Amino acid sequence: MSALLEIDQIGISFGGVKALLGVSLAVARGEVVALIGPNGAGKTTVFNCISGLYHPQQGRIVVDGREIQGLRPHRVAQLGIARTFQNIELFKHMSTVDNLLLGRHLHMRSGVLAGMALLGPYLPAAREELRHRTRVEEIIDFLDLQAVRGERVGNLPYGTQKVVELGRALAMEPRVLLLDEPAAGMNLEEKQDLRIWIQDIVALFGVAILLIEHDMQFVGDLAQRVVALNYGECIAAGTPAEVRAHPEVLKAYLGAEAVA
Amino acid sequence: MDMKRSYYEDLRLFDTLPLSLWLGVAVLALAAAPAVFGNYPLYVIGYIAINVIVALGLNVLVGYTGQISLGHAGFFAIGAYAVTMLANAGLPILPALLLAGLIAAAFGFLLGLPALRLEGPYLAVVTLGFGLTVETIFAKAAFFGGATGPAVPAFDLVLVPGFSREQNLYLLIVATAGLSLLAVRNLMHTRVGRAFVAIRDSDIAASCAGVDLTYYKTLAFAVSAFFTGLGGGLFAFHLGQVDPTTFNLMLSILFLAMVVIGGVGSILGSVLGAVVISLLNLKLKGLKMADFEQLPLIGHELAGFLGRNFMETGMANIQFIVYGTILVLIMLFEPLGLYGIWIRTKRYWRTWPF
Amino acid sequence: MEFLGALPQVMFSGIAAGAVYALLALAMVIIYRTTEVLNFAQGDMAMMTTYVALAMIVGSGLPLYAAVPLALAFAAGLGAFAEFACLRRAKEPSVLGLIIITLGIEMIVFGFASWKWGGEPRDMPIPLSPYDGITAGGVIMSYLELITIAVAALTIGALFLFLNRSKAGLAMRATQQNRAVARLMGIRVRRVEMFAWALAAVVGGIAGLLVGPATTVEPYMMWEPMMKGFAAAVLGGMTSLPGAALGGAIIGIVENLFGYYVSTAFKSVVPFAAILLMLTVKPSGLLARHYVKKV
Amino acid sequence: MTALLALANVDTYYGPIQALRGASLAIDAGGIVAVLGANGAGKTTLLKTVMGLLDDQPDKGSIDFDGASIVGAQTEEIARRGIAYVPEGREVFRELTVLENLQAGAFSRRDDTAADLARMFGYFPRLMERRDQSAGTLSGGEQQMLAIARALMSRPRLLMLDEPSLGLSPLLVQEIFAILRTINGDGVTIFLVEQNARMALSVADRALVMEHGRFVLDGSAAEIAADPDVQEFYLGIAGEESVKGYRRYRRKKRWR
Amino acid sequence: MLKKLGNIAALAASLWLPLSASAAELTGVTDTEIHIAQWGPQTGPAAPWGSVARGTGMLFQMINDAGGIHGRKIVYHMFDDQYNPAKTVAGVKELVEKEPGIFAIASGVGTSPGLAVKDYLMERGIPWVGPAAGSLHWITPPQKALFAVYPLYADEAKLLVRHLVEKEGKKKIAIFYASDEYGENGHRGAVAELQRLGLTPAIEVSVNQADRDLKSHLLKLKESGADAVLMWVNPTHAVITLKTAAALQFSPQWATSSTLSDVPLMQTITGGLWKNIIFASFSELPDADVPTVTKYRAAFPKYAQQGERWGVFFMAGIGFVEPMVEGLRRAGRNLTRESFIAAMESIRDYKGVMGAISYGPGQRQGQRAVFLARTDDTGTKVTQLTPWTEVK
Repeated sequence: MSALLEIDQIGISFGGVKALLGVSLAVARGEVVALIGPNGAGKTTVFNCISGLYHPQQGRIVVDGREIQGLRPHRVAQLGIARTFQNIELFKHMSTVDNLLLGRHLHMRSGVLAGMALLGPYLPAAREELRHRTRVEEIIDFLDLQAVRGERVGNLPYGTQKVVELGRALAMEPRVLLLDEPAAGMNLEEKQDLRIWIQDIVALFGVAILLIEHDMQFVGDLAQRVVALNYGECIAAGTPAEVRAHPEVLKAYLGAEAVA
Repeated sequence: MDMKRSYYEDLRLFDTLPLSLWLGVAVLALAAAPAVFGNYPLYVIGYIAINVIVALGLNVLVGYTGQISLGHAGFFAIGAYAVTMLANAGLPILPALLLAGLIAAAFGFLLGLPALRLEGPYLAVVTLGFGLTVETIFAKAAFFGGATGPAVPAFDLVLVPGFSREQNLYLLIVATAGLSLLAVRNLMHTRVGRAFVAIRDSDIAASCAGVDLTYYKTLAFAVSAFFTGLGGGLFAFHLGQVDPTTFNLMLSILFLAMVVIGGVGSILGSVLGAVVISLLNLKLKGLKMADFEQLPLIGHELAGFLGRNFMETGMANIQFIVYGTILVLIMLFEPLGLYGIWIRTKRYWRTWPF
Repeated sequence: MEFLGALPQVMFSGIAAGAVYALLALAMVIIYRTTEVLNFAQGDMAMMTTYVALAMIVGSGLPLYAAVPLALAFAAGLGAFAEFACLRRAKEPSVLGLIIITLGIEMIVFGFASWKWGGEPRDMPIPLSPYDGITAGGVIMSYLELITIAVAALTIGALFLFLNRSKAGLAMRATQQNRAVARLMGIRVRRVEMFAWALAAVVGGIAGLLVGPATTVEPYMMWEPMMKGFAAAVLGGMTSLPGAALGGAIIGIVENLFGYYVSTAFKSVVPFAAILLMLTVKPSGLLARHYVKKV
Repeated sequence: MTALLALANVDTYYGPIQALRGASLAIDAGGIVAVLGANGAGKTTLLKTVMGLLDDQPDKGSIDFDGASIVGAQTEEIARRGIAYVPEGREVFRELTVLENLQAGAFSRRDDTAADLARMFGYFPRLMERRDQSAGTLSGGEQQMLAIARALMSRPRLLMLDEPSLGLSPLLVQEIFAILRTINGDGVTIFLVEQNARMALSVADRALVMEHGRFVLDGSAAEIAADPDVQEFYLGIAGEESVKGYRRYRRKKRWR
Repeated sequence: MLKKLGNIAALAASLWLPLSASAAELTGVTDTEIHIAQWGPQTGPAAPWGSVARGTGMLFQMINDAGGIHGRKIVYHMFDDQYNPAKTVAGVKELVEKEPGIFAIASGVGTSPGLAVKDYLMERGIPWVGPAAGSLHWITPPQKALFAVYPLYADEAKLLVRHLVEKEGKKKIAIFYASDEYGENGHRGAVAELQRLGLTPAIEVSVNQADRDLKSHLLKLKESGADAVLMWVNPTHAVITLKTAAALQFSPQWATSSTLSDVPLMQTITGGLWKNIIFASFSELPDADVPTVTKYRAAFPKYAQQGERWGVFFMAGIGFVEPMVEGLRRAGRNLTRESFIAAMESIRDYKGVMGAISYGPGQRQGQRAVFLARTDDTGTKVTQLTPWTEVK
C-alpha cells in the first residue's frame, strides 16, 4: 500500500538537544494513525516538521511522492496538509465564519485590487467570496456550529474552539489532516462527538489522519495503527492493542498502573 | 436579529437602511460643502480627510496586521515629495498622485522586508529610524530642495468647472478619502484582509493554513504605505508647501494616536480618531490669564496663584496638558478607543431609556 | 596616521554621550521588563527632574549636593505617581494603548514644565569649570564627561547588583515574568510596579541631571537623548540591563565615529541603520533571548 | 472547630457568563480534598475566585479562610495568609533559576528558609540537580515539581492545585501524586482540582463533583468512586464502551 | 434615536464649522478698529521665538493707549501655531475669513510657516509687513503687498566674514551652520564672501536641528585648525557648541548672527561662556541708550506679561512692525489696502529700534544694514565694532 504521507528517518536537534532521532511513519489515504508518547517525547515536533515550521536536519518527508522537508508552511499547506494545534491557534478576533473562510485562503484567488474594488455582488471578488461562503456553510452544518457562526471565536468555550479549529482545517480540503491532541480538555460527551466526526471525515473525504492523543481509549477507538515515541525515538508501532501491550511503552508511558 | 436572506448581505457595504441613509446624507453634505462654506472650513475638512486617509492606511498595518509603526511620517513625506516632483516634471496631477502612492508603497514593501521578523519595540525602533532617515535625506539633499523643500506647483485640476482652486482641491481630497474608505473596508472583508487579520491573531496558524507570511506582511506594509503616501501627496497641495521638518517624529506619533484613539482595527475608528485628533490639533488653544480671572469665586485667587507660580507667557502650554489628559482619559476608560465609545453609545440608545 | 589620530578622542566622546543614552535605556528597560510598557514619557520626566533641581539651585539657593538628591526624590515621586494615577488605572490595556497613555503623560509633563518655567533655555550651574579636565595620551577628558561616565557606570553597577542580589530585585524579576504568579507568591506586584516606575524615573532623572550642565535646560532637552536611549534599549534587547548599557555605548560611539569620519549630516540617523543591520541578524537585540512561540 | 476554608453561596461571573452558581464548600484542616468535573464545570474558576485572581469577583457569597473573610482581598494578601496555589500549566518563572524560583516562593517570609529549601530538595531530588538551571529548560514534569515546591516554600497551610496531571505522562502523574501524599502527611492540607478522576480519587480523602458551577456530589473518595454516575462519566468504567458511547451520541443529538 | 444623534451631530458641526458663507470682501477695518493678525509659536520647541509676537502686542497696546491711529484702535489677533505650517494656514484662513476679517499681517515668525501662507495672502492682496525671518523668499520676486524688514542672513554672514578677514586677520575660517533655511542662507553668504576674498572655508560642518551631542562636530572644527568659526545656529546649539568647545579646549574666534545677538540671554544660558564673541545685530541693542529704545524699555514693565524678558526678540517684535504703524499713520483716516501699500512705499529711512528702513515702488526689502559688535572678556560689556553697514 502506498502511503499518502510518509516520514522517513527524520531527525532534528535544537542547540545540541536532540528532539527527534530517526522517526519514521506512514499514513495512507483513509487511515487514522495515532502518535502517542509522554510529554516531551517529540510528538508535536513531528507535526511541526511536517507542516514546515521546523526543518528536519535528517530524513525525508514525502507527500504523495513529493519531498516536502524544507518547504515553508504555506507551501506545505498548498500540498494539502492541514493541522490543528495543541493549544488552539485560532484567529481570536475573527468570527467563526471568517476563521473558516481563512481556511479557504488557498482555494481563493482575489488579490488586493480585486478586494478593494468589491462593490456589488457581481464583481469577481464578491462572487468568489459567496462561492466559498457556501462551502464554509456546509462545514458549519457538518460540525454543528450554526449557533456560533457569527461569534468572535475568542469568546467561545474551549471545546467549541477546538471544533472551530477542526472546521478551519477541514475548510482547507486537505488530503492529510494532522490533529494535535484534539480531545484534550473535552469531556466524555464532546469526545464522543469528536470521534464520530473524525470517523465521518475519513469516510466522506478519504483523508489521511495523523493524530496525537493521550487518551488511550480515544486512540483505541479511532486509530488503525499507533506509533509510540519516547525521547525522540520510535519505541513501538502497530495496532492499538499491540502498542498498548508493548513492554517499552508500558515502561515509558503508561506506567505500572496499566500493567496491573 | 439575523434576518439576512443571502450571504452577500454580510459583504454589503451598508447592512441597515438607516445607516445607508445617514451615509448618504453625509456624502451629500460633504459634496455640498464647497457651495456653502468659505475657504477655512474647507481647509479644516480637507485636513481631516487627509488624516482619515492616513489613519486608514496606518490601521491596515497597526490595527489589522498587528505591526507597530513610528515612521509613517516617512511615507507621508515620500508621497508629498513624489507628487511635488512629478507634477513639477510635468505629470498631470491625478497620475502623479497615484504614482506617488505607488512609490510610497514600494518603500513600504522595502521597509516590510527587515520588519518581517521583528515585532513590538524592535519594529518600533526600525520604523522610527526609517521616518527619521527619510526626513533627514529630504532635508539634506539639494535634489529635493534642501531645507525649504521643492516649490509645490499650483493645483490646476478642475473637477467642477467654475469652482475655485480651493474648492476643486477640497473635492479631490474628500473624494479620495471616500474612495480610500471604501477600498480599505472592502479589502478587510475579503481574502487579503482576512489574511492580514489572521497574521495578527496567529501567524503560525495562518501560515499553516496557506498564508504566505513574507508576502502578506510586506503587502500590509505596502498597502499601508500606499494610502499614507496618497495622503501625503494630497497634503502637499493642501498646504502648498513641502517642508522636510513637517514630516517629523511628532507627525508619526500623531498618526499612531489617531489609530489608537479611534480604535485599533476598526474602519469607523480610523475616521473618528482622525477627526478628533485633527480637531484637537487645529482647534486646541491655550488659556489666557483672563480666562482664569473670569472664574466665579476662586477666579481672582487662582489667577493670583498662577501668576506667582507660573509663567504667564507659558500659559498657552495648558493646551498640551489638556491634549495629554484627553489621550490618557480616553485610553483609561475606553481601551477600544472612540470606536468603543461609539459602540456603547449605540447600545445605550438602543435600550434608552431603560 | 593623522586620520586615525583622533580615534581615541572620538571614542571617548562617544562613550561620554553613550553613558547618557545608557541611563535612559536602562530606565526604559526597567519599566518594560516589569510592566511591558514602552515609556515614551521617560525623557520628559527626566527633563522635569532637571528643572526641579535647577529651581532648587537657582530659585531656592540650595547647594548642588542637596538639590540633586531632592530632585531625584521628586523624580521617584513623579514616576510612582504616573504609575499610580495613570498606568494602573488602565482597564484591559493593549500595548499600543499603554504607549498612548505614556505619550499623554509626556504631553502633560511637557506642558506643565513649559508653563511653569517657560520655553527659553536655561543654564544649569555646577561648581565645575567647563574648561577643566585631564589630558591623557592626547585625549582631552573634561571633568564633566568623566563624571558622566562614572555616574553612569556606578548606577548601572548598583542596579545590576540590586536586581540580581536583593529580594526586591527578585520580586521585580518575578513580576516581569509572570505577574499573576508573582502575586500568588505573596509579591505585592502593584508596589513592585510602582517601585519600578519610581526607580526608572530616578535613573532617567540622573541622565537629565547629567545632560543639563553639558547642554541647556529647556522643555525639549531630552527628546533626542530619549530617542537614542530607546534605540539603545532595543539594541541591547529591551529586557537586558547589560544590553541597555552596551547599547548606549555602541550608539554613542557609532554616531560619533560616523559624525567625525563621514558626515555630521546623517550622524543622528546612522545608529538606526546600525540597529536595522543588527536586528536582521539577531531580531531580539544583542543580549536578550529570542523566544519563538511554541505550538 | 471552624473549617480551614469555607465557601458559602459563591457566585462568580466571567463577563456575562456565570461560572459559579452558589457554590458552597467547607474544608477542614488535614486531609486531601479533590474536586472532579468536566471542562467548563467551574473548577478552575473556583480556585481563582478563592485566590482573588478575578477582578471584582465573587459577585456574591462569602469565602472565609481560617475564620476570616478573604473576599475582596488582594491575591498577594490571600497568599500571605497561608494559601498557596499551583496554577494550571505550571507557570514557573522561566528565566529564573530553580533556586530563584524557590526563593520567590518564600518571598513573603522574613525568617530563614534554608530548612525548607532542604525539605523541598528532599521531596524532589531532581530539582537539587538542576538548582542553577533556568526553569524554562526543565521538562514538563520537573516544572510541575518546581511549581509545587515553590508553592510550599511559603509554608502554606492550604495547598491548592489546579490539574497537576495536565499534560504529564501517567508515570509522572503517579510520581507527583505520591509526593502530594507525603506533603499531606507532613501537615499541609491539600485541595486539588482534577480531570484525571481516577488518579485524584486514588489519592484524596474526600471528593466533590462539580457541574455547571455548583457541587452536585460530596463524600469520601471511596463513596464517590463507587457512585454509578461518576463511574460512567468520570471514570469511564463500562463495558462495550464504544457502542454505548455511540448510543449516547444519538440520544444527545435527538434531545438537542 | 437617529434624530437625537442627528441633532448632536449638527450641534457638533456648528461648533467647528461656523457658517461663513458671506463671500463679501472682508477688509478688517471698521470705523473704530483695525484688525491685524500674527502667528508665533508660544508652545513647543520653537516657543522662545514666540516673544517676537508678544513684543508686537506691546507695541499695539502702547499705540491704543495713546489713542490709536486716526481714531481707530488696533485689534491684535495673535495665535500660537507651534511653528507648524498646517496650523499657521488654518489660523490665518480662519481669521481672514471670519467677520470682520484681517487688514494686514504683522511680522509672523518663521520661514516655513510664512511660506505656507504667502501665496494665500498675496492672492488676496492682504498686506504683510516684517516677516520675522531673514529669508530671500519674501523678496524674490518682490510682492506688491509684502514688505520685508529683517535683513538677509546672507548679508550678515558676508559682513562678518569680511570683518574677520580684513580687520581681525583671520585666515582659516570654518563655517558651522544649522541645516535649515537660516543656516543654509548664512552658509551660502559666507562661502560667497570667502570666495570673493580668494579664500575657501577651513571646513563646513552642518548640525541637525535635533542633535544635542555636538562632540564630533566640534572635533571636526578643531581638527580643521580654524582660527575663526562662523557659527550660524540657534541659541541652544550655540550653548552646546561653546560648552563642548570648552571641554575640548578649542577656542577660536566665534562670530555669529543677529539671531544670537541677545547678549544677556546668551551670557546666562552659556553659564558665562559668551565672551569675546563677534556678532551681527539687526537692531539697536536692547540696553542701548537711544530714545527709540528707551521709550519701549521704560514702558515694558507696565505692558509685559509676567515671565517676559526685555530681550532682542521681544524688541524685534516691535521693530518689525514699526514700519507698519508708520504706514498706517501715513495712509490717513481713509484706510484701504491700496492706500496703505502706497503709504508704505513712501517710507524712506525710517528709524525705529531696527536699522534704517526704506521702501519704494519695486523695493520691498526695507532694511539692508546691520552692525557688528563684540562682547568683552567678561561677557557683560558690548562694544560696537562697525557702524550700521550695508553689504554692497
